[in-house]
Amino acid sequence: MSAVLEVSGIKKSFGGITAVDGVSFDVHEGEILGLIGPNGCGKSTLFNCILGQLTPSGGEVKVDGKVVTGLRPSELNKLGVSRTFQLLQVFPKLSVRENLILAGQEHQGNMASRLFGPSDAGLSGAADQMIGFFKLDHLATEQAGGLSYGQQKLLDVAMAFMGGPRLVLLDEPAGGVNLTMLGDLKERLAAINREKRATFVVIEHNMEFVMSLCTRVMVMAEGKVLAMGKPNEVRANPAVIEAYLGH
Amino acid sequence: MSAATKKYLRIAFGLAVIAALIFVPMNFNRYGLFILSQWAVMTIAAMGLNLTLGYAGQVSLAQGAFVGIGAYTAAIMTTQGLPLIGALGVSIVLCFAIGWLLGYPALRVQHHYLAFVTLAFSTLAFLVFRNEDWLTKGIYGISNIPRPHLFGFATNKPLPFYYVCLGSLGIVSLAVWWLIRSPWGRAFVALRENPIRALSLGIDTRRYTLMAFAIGSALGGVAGTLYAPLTQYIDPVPFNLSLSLDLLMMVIVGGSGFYFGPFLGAMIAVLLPEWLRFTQGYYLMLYALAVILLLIYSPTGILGILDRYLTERRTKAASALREVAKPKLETAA
Amino acid sequence: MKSKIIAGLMLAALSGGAAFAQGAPIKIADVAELSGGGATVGNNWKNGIDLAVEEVNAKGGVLGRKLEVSHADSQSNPGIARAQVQKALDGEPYVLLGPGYSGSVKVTAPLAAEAEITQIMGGEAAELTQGGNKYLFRTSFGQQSSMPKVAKYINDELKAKSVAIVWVNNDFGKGGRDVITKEFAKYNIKVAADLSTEAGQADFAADVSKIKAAAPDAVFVYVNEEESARMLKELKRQGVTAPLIGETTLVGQKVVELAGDAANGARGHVGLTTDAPVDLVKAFREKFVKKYNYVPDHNGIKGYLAIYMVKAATEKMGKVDPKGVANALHGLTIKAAQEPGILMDVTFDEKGDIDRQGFLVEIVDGKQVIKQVLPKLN
Amino acid sequence: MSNLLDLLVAGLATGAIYAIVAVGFTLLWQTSQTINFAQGEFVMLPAFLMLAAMHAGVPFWLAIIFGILLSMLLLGLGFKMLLVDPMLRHGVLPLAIATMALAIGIKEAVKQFFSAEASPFPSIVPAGDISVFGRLVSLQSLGVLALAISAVVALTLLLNRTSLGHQMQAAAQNPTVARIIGVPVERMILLTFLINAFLVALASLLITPIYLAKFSSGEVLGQAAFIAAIVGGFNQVRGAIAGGLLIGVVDNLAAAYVSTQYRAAVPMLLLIVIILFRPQGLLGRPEERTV
Repeated sequence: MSAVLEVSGIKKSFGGITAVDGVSFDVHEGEILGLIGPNGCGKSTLFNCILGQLTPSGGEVKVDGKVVTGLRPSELNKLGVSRTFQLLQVFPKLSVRENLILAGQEHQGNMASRLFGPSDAGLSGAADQMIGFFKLDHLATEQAGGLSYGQQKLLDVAMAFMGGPRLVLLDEPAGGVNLTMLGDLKERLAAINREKRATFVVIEHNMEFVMSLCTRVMVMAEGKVLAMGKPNEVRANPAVIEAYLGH
Repeated sequence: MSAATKKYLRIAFGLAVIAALIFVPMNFNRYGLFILSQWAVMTIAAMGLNLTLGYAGQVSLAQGAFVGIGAYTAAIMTTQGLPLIGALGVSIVLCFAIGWLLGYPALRVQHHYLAFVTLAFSTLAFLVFRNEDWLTKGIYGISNIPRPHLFGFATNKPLPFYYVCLGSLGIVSLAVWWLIRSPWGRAFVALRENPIRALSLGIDTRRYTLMAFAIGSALGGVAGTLYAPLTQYIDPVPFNLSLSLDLLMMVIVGGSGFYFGPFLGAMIAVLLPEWLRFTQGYYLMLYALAVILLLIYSPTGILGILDRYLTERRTKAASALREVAKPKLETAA
Repeated sequence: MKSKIIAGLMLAALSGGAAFAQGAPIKIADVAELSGGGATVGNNWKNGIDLAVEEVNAKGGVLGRKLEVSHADSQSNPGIARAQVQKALDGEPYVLLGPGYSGSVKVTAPLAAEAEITQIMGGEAAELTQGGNKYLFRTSFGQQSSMPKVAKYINDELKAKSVAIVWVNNDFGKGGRDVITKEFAKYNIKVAADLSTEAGQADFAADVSKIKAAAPDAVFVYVNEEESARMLKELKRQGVTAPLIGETTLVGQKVVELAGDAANGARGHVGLTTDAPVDLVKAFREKFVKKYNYVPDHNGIKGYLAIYMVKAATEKMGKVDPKGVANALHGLTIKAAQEPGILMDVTFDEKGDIDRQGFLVEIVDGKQVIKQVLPKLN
Repeated sequence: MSNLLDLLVAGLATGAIYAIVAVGFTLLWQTSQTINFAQGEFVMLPAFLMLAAMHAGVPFWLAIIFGILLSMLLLGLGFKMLLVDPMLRHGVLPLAIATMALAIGIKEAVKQFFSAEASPFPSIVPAGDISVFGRLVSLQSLGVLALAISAVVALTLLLNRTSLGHQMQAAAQNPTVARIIGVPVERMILLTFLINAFLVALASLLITPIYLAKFSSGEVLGQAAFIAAIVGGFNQVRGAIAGGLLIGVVDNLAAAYVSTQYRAAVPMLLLIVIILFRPQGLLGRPEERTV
């Protein structure tokens, strides 16, 4: 198994505060890596450094063996790295289908074909498939802003998959989602992982969700990696229990 | 009423408006035709700004300067005997290029600084129009600007030239309609609503921002190219900062980010003062008051009122749908 | 929504065009700069017109018919001026008055000529009457007739060899500056400094320091009244002693009021001024001040005269014939003895230019003193 | 060299006028994200209120008090309650456009109900010049400069040294938190509007003898003050003063050493350069970027 994502020695400090302090890890193809840790341990900052939203103060990020540190988020996305955000980030005034087309359109053709070509960039079919996959039929033409929170969350996650990414970083996909919807979401993510061999990194507080979905779990505390391993191993790790699960 | 009937009604209404714009003015006097032509020209400029501001979310205070660049290009070239259509091409290229270059410094910093850069540009453009006598004839202005011959027809009479303006408005409307429903238009909306999310979806926000601004500016140039032969005389004064602010007002008052916003906004800005002229010295005061009251009532402009109403209905419909959708998802899970 | 607007426009269109019935008032249309940068010019012009119309009507009107004048605002914008003149012409007025800005005159004059309606305007740019337009008339000297007088005075009386020119960068200021620069060239007078200023400028320190550095024999100041006053103050503050020459806008009563002592010594050519030592002008000024509570500038007189030009031309024709007004005015001499409203004897030539007495004045102790009377040419 | 000193002194005098108008700009921006395009007209209007009172036979000193109070009522309380409050939560732009319309309305009203003529206005500072470093400077200009500086000193003291000032700052910087810790945010915002109205009335009193009472005199002032505020930093009172003085001086130097025709261009180029290299303005704080 080759590493899709290699992170080595990423550091990020804001003023005098070091939020991420030399984090290194690999993610292999088809893996679902869970990333857990107490609030403020640097998980989201780490994500933002990997994805080019923030410039790391040190260290290196490789995707498929290619150094991508310092690339802009849009460039990374073109390389097949996709993400969701902690807070809901759909486009409320666009319809569900439009949201999905938007999420995929930059992966089709070039600037000229996106202007002079068809309005849906040839993605209507793919969008409808995605809508079906996430069970959002009936809502395809609704404005995203009018959907319930859970439905918007599904859409948000669905958007991350429109460009056919190799690697998806999900920042608290389960946050604020009710129980029924949660099961649905987990099942969908597992299905994509199976069917498309997509690789995930998931930040999540819902332990149940992480333990049942992820193949490997990394625990962060105070900007450093505390533990890494199979869900069961991590669950049994005394340091983790002390720092995190113990609370 | 079913969705299909509604759609046909809407098309029928649109056709009626277009037919009215074509046929009703045939009986207008020259004044009425001039005002309507002015409305068409200002609508084009406002559509450009609506693209920049309403769709892509960039505040430009230089749209009036781009109208000026277009007008001067047309005036200078056509008084030298060159065809207006050539001037149109030059205006578009020139305004597009200047818009692109102006956008660069603004991208380095937070987005509201584009407003400041364009404010400065607006003043600079005015000074160039006024001071570079050799090119623009300075404060004296350029007179005797000819109206074009199109397909062998002279358009120097008010009615034919109104059709030139209306036709241009039609073409621009179609082009803008195409643009905003293309993936570009979607990308513009995305970078207005949430640039960070847009970036994470692979949308090159810098390039799209520059494009939106450059295309919007180019439409300002198109409007200017028509403005020069419409008034047949131009001097620098009409293209100062206040035109840019007027255009901004048109976009906001009509409804920023709505396709039909500029049409209504230009109508308010061009026609409302004319209707109020019967009040003599009070007409501009009343106009200002009307704009203020409208904005207090609906800060999102005229179309914002409509949108609010539609959103309310849609939310109701959507929550009804959710009720239907819920059991399905639950059974699926 | 749109159809309503169109209906509204149609109504507006239909309500135009009333005929010239006998005994009905004579309709005169005025388009002027009532708002925007030229508002002071336009409102003076409008007030002058209203005063004259009131007087004429109080005395029974013209040929037994009252005058009725409508005012439209051009917002000091040529495009809007064009629309308003178009609207006025669509209403078939007897005569068109205004606009005052030369640019707005340029854009509207062809329309009036095409409709064969006489246009009496306030513009002073030299070129306006040089295009062969038979329907366009001035109410004051064009710059082509006033500037040579100033240049001659500077050469003959002041014997200046170098002059600094300060002008306001609009069509009025630039026009005057261009004509006088040509005149100076004829006399071999050197332009030591050529300074453009902005309308509404408050700080003239830089301009005056440049004048000081150029050390000219005289300074020609061609800016509006308020800026003239500020300029004079700054010239005094920086101790410039060269003689200051200008036009009505430098030596008017308003400037004296605003500049105080600093105005003393300023000289200028004055075509129309409320300070002229002519009894009729003094009477006019009193009437104007009584009605409007301020002293008018020359634009107020111009508007007033425009109405009396219409009256004289109509009485000469003996009938109210819109197409005949221009013909009647060409070559017409109106004598103040017969038509007191014209204030001073005046003659119109074939181009629509004006010939009238002028004055060279100097401010002494806050009062205009006539130094020289420049007689009417013929 | 003596020439340069003349220009600097004159430029500072004009700059002080821009500065005092710009201070209000920054105040309103800080507390309520209001870009007031009618700020120039706000300075033009109080002089007319005072003139109107004087025409009614009121003595000058009483007319001043009347003008200031009425300004605070109209341009402070009225402006905030009628225009700003209903529109504020809909973002910066609609409100900015509404203030543009307000500017047109005020100008037209003054023209219609008063006059299109410039009226002279009595000066509370005696007319005349005094010698500063051997140059003559008008007392009026010095009065404006003194007011500008004392306004800033007073404001800075108010903001930094009094509990009222601390509450105002809290309300401006983080209204939500301020509300939680018990700051009457609404009242603090109203206070800044009243302070702005007081300042423009004061400015009107000092500036009008120089600019004359004229319906259009706010146009030049408003634009210059807006640019001064940007150059100095929109979020700092000190910055507005620095920006105003700088624009005044640069304008004069440009007219003297670059070109009188392009004098207005130089402050604009300065503006672009500042945006490129110091977008928060000369003395401004960088605004936090939210990711």
